[in-house]
Parts: sequence; structure tokens; C-alpha cells
Amino acid sequence: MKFGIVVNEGPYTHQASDSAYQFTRAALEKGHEIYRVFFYHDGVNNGTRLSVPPQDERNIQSNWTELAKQHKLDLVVCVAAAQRRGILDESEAKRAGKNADNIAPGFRISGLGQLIETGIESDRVVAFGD
Amino acid sequence: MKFGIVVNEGPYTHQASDSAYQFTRAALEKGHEIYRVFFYHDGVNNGTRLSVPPQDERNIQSNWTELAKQHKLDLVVCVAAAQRRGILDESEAKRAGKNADNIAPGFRISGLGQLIETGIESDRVVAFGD
Amino acid sequence: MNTQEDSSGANGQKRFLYVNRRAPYGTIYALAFDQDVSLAFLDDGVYQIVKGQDTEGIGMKNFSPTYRALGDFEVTKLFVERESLEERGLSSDDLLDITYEDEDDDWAEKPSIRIVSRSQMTEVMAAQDVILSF
Amino acid sequence: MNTQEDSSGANGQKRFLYVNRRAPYGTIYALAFDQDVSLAFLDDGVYQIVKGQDTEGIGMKNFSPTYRALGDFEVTKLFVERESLEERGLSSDDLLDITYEDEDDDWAEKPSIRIVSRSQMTEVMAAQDVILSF
Amino acid sequence: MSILHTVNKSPFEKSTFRSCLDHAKSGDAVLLIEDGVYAATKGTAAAKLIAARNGDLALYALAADLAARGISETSVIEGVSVVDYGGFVDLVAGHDVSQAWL
Amino acid sequence: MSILHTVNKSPFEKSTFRSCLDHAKSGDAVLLIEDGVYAATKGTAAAKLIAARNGDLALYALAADLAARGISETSVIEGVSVVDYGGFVDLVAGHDVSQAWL
Repeated sequence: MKFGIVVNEGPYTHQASDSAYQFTRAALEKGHEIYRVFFYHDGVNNGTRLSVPPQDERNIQSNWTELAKQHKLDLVVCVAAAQRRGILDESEAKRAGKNADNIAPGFRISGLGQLIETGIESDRVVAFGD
Repeated sequence: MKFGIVVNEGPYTHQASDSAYQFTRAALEKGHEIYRVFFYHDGVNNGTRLSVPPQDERNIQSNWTELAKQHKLDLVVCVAAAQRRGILDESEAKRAGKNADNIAPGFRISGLGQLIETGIESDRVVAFGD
Repeated sequence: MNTQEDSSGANGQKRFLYVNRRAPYGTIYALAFDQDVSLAFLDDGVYQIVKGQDTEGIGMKNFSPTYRALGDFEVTKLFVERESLEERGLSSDDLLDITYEDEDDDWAEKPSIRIVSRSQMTEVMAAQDVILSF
Repeated sequence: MNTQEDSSGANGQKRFLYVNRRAPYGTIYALAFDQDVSLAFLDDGVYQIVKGQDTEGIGMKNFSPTYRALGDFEVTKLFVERESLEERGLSSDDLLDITYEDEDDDWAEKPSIRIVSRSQMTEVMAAQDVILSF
Repeated sequence: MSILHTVNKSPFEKSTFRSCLDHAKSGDAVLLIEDGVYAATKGTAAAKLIAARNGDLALYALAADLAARGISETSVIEGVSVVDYGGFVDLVAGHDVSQAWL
Repeated sequence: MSILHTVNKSPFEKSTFRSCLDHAKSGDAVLLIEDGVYAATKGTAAAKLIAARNGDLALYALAADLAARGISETSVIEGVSVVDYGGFVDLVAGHDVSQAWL
């Protein structure tokens, strides 16, 4: 089956991103396909490459990047939510006149249409949030 | 009187940072002193200079930077919370081997001791969060 | 009732339900439309469409007028739960006037808001292909 | 009762209360100590100090053992609300063993957890100079 | 020693308002802000909780948050005083400690 | 058409668990995850709400979240099935729609 995953909360304060990650791994292990993981609202904060968690804690951001690499996952960050919260890729940063970007490897920035598309193309949509 | 302000939530999803900003402005207008604004937990996400909100919405981050400039406010971002969430200044970025930083002007990164100090040195501490 | 087969894939139109359970401003969101879209307002979500909202004092944008434009995007089904209104001391008179022009009825202006009971809301939910909460 | 004058300034020791009202893991935090520190556990905060927590399956760090080290930082007053325990089907037997060594009593090992009633919790709150919630 | 309690969540969504009332002592003040102002509206279970305190708490609601939510002053239950941000500042200054029920 | 409802908040802190039960129809399934698993513990008001449904809902709780919170299987009310993440995946696949009560 094709699953769409929605993540509405940022890392560390809430468990949502951890739960979504564990669910996604389990779905892949069972042979399901992940159509897309869509990061919305504060969920966009999962897509920064600047996080530096303590050595004895899991690195939520790099967990997603690694999983995307292994399974060719499509990790999409909502552009409107990302702009408000300061998650930018190189071209967004350039357009906004910012001197740095912070998007993590494996994530891409796109519009809310990608969420609707996830709903259309997936057999099941599962949302995680606060 | 000396006020200490604590902000526990990030911008946009929650109203906490807006409320803290309005309260801080009102306290300054009444002639009170703001000892420090301490950004903790997801509150550290207020301290990014990369946010690009729509033109017709308030810019929470630059509101804080402007207020700090006008009133010489001490805006402190908790280092442990900031590292986890990817809010870095130049020296933190260098130490962590990251090729970019994103701290906003007027914010500085420091330890949780600055929160305790805020409690000791302020006549009143007011917290805003989720 | 849809089966998995007829509800998935790029060609079949899906029924999307956006569930609003939270009050505005404390939590902010955007909406997007396509397909067969319904909105559900229950619990504190009914506060989203209360009229007379004036956000000047809190320095935030007022999103409630955007609901009035829903008809232009062919979103004409706004289900509001009666019990949620009553528990909050509200009635339909407290809600925004949200209407659409019915192209099948000589463009007559009709109300988009449908007050439903809790058990009817349960049926609305049961008739969807995708349910997203905000 | 403190007045503003005797409770402020760098020299007078202040009474800090850290209020824990939320369950662990869903919301995570760190603690820091100095001054005259008490911890209050009420509502879902009592779940913070329930024993037997094993976080391996969720991939998160288990923070509950850090409570056992509190005595070493001279944090020896952990007030736990009885009504909050009862509403959750819990008793003091379900809580972590948290102790400290009393230097005024020949380093005798004593329990840090004090089960208090809701009205006593109100009194604990009323005796503080700074109250922070997590 | 009197406490100013602040509540920022809807009493229908979260338990903070009830817990605040359960722990506020006679003479304390409760200020409703953000979604907390919904507790100040007439004809709800929250209004009954307030009435049960028989006026032994001073209750306030923030004007800007009421207006943002379309709550007119006539919808606010009697005995709740409406204050602006300056009034919020005065309340903090006028009580020994502030406690945020987050 | 059957729905899998997920609840991730404590029934003592937020109203989502009650609202979910109020809107779940006979034959639906409810999966408790994260802090939602507290609703599966014996001797609470949440347990009474579950009992009132008289078994017309299928109830599940996520094992990893129970363990993380120190909730032993003997503390879980009868009739609630404990599943791992793989079981979570199967529940999603086995119901027509998933609805997250966030």
C-alpha cells in the first residue's frame, strides 16, 4: 500500500516527529511504499541541518535524512510555513536576500499542493502532531 | 520594577511570543525595566534571522530585534534548547562544524543559569508558552 | 461506501474533510482546496467562524474573513456541530455569514454553513476518503 | 511573608518552585538548580516520576533517572499531589525511590518525595518567590 | 502573599483552567489571556466553575484577546474585569508572584 | 467504511480522547499513542468512558509508548489490545481512513 505521512510538529518538545519516524520505518519494513512525508506548521522545523543534539540523544533531523537516503523518501517542507519559521533552501534564501540557508539534505521545499497530492495519491494518510 | 520574561514557544503556531512581545512593550511604556527575555524550549525558534513572513503579517522575529535595539533589551536563547533545534551563532556553528549560522541580531546564546539569574534579579517573572 | 480501489489513484475525485477542532489565533493555519472538500467545525473549532473578530489589539492578522471567500473556491460544505456551539453558549446567530452562489439553481445565494448534530457529524466523517485535522 | 524588598536582589536567597504539570516524553525539559528549590508534581506531572519507564522502543532518552540525582544538588523537596495520583489510579508505591542524605541528621537517608493534599499544594505555591512551569 | 495566575488555554480544550481554580486560594487573582478568555463567556461549564468560587477570586480577561475572538463585553460574565496590556502589567506588579498555567 | 482514530494526548490534560469517543461510531477502532496511552490505564475516569462504550469500539495502545511511561501490561484495562509499530501500520492499512485527533 502507499502511505502518506504528515508531520505537524517540530522536534524535541513534542514526540510527534519521533512517532512519525518510527511509523515510517515500520511501514517500510512491512513492504509498504511511502508516497511522501509532508512537514507542515511547526513540522517544518524538522528540516534544519543546523541542529546539534547531545551525543547521547537521538538526532531526529539526521534520522529523517538517513531514512530518506536509504529508501528514496520524498521529504517535503511546506514553503509558506517554512518561510515564516526561517527554514530556507539556497534559492529561497537568495530570493529573500538572506545570507544563509539551513535546509537539511534529503528535504525539499514546496507548496501545500503537495499535501493535497499526497491525499490523492496515497491509499492512506497518517498525521502526527500536537 | 524589574521584570523578567520567559518565552517557551516558537513563533506563528502559538500566540505565546506575540503575547510576550505585547506585554514587554506595555511594561516598557509604563516605565518598568526588563531585566532579560529568556527564550526556552521551542521559544528559541524566535531567534532565527532567516524568517520571511508574508508582507501583510507581522514579523515576530524582527519585532523582537527592533524592541531590543530601542530599549537595549537582553534577549537570551537557551544554548541546550537552541543546539537541539538548530539555532546557532557564528561561534556555535564553527564549534559544531556547521557551514551556516542563523541567530538574529539582538539575540545571544547562553546557558540555563541565565534563567535562574533572571529569577533572582527580577522583581517579577512572567512566563508565556503553550 | 468507497472501497480502497475506487477511492485511490489520480483520476478518481476524493472526498477530503478538514477537521477544525481548535480556536483561532492560539493556533494558526492555512487551507488549500481541490477535490470534493468539506470542512468540519467541532469542539473549539466552532470559534474559528464566530463573527466580530478584531485582531488589531494582538498585532496578528485576522484570518476569519478568508472563510467568506470559500464559495469562490467551490468549498460550500461547512458542517458545524450543534452540541459544540451549545456547550460554548453560542448559537448560529453568532457565526459569520458564509454563502455561495448555486450554479445549479440560477446562481441563488445559499448558506454554506450547515448546523449538524454530533451523530450527523460522525456520519460526515464516515463518508470521507481523507481526513486532516488542524 | 516576603515583601518585594526582602525577596529581590542578588544577596537574598529566593525560593524557586518548578511546577510539573505534564507527562514526560510528550514534552521534554531540563532542570537547573540553585537557591532554595522545590519541585511540584501535580496533574499529569505526577507521571514524570513513575517508576519502570523504558524508552528504548520510542528511541528517546529516558530522563526519569535524573530525578534520583536531585539529592546531590541539594534539591530535596519534591511535593507530589495526592489527588492527582488518585485520579490517575496511582499510589506512592508507583513512584521512583528518590532520597537524599540529611547532613543535619548524621547523613541519614531520607525520602525526598512528600505526598501532599491539593490544599497543601496551594500553600506550597503561596510560599514561593518565583514559580516556573514546565 | 498573593499570586497572579495566568491561564492561556480554552477551558474546553485543556484542563489548565480547572486546575488553576483548584489551586488558587482566596484573594488570588486569575487573568485570562489568549484562548483562556473563552472561560470568561456566559452560559458555559467554565462559567459555573467561576460562579462556584463565590467571588473569592479576582478575575480578569485581556481586552485584546477578547476582541480578537469576537467576544463582546456583553458576553463576558459579570464579575470579570476587562483589562488592556497595561492593566496586565499592573496586575503582575501588584501581586507578589506570577504563575503561568501552561 | 471504518475509521482508525488515533489519540496522542492524555485524557486528563486535553479533551481529545473524550471528543474522539463522542465521534467514533460502532465498529471503529481507536489507537492510543504517545501520552494518549494514559487513557488505557485502570481505575481512572477515562477507563469509565471506555467501559461506557460497552465494547462497540476496538481499542488499541502502542507498546513502546506504554513502556516509555512505565505502564505495565497488568495496568492496562481489559479489552485494550497492545500493539507494536508494525501493528500500528497494520491497523492503518486495515481501516479505510485514519483520523488523528490532534
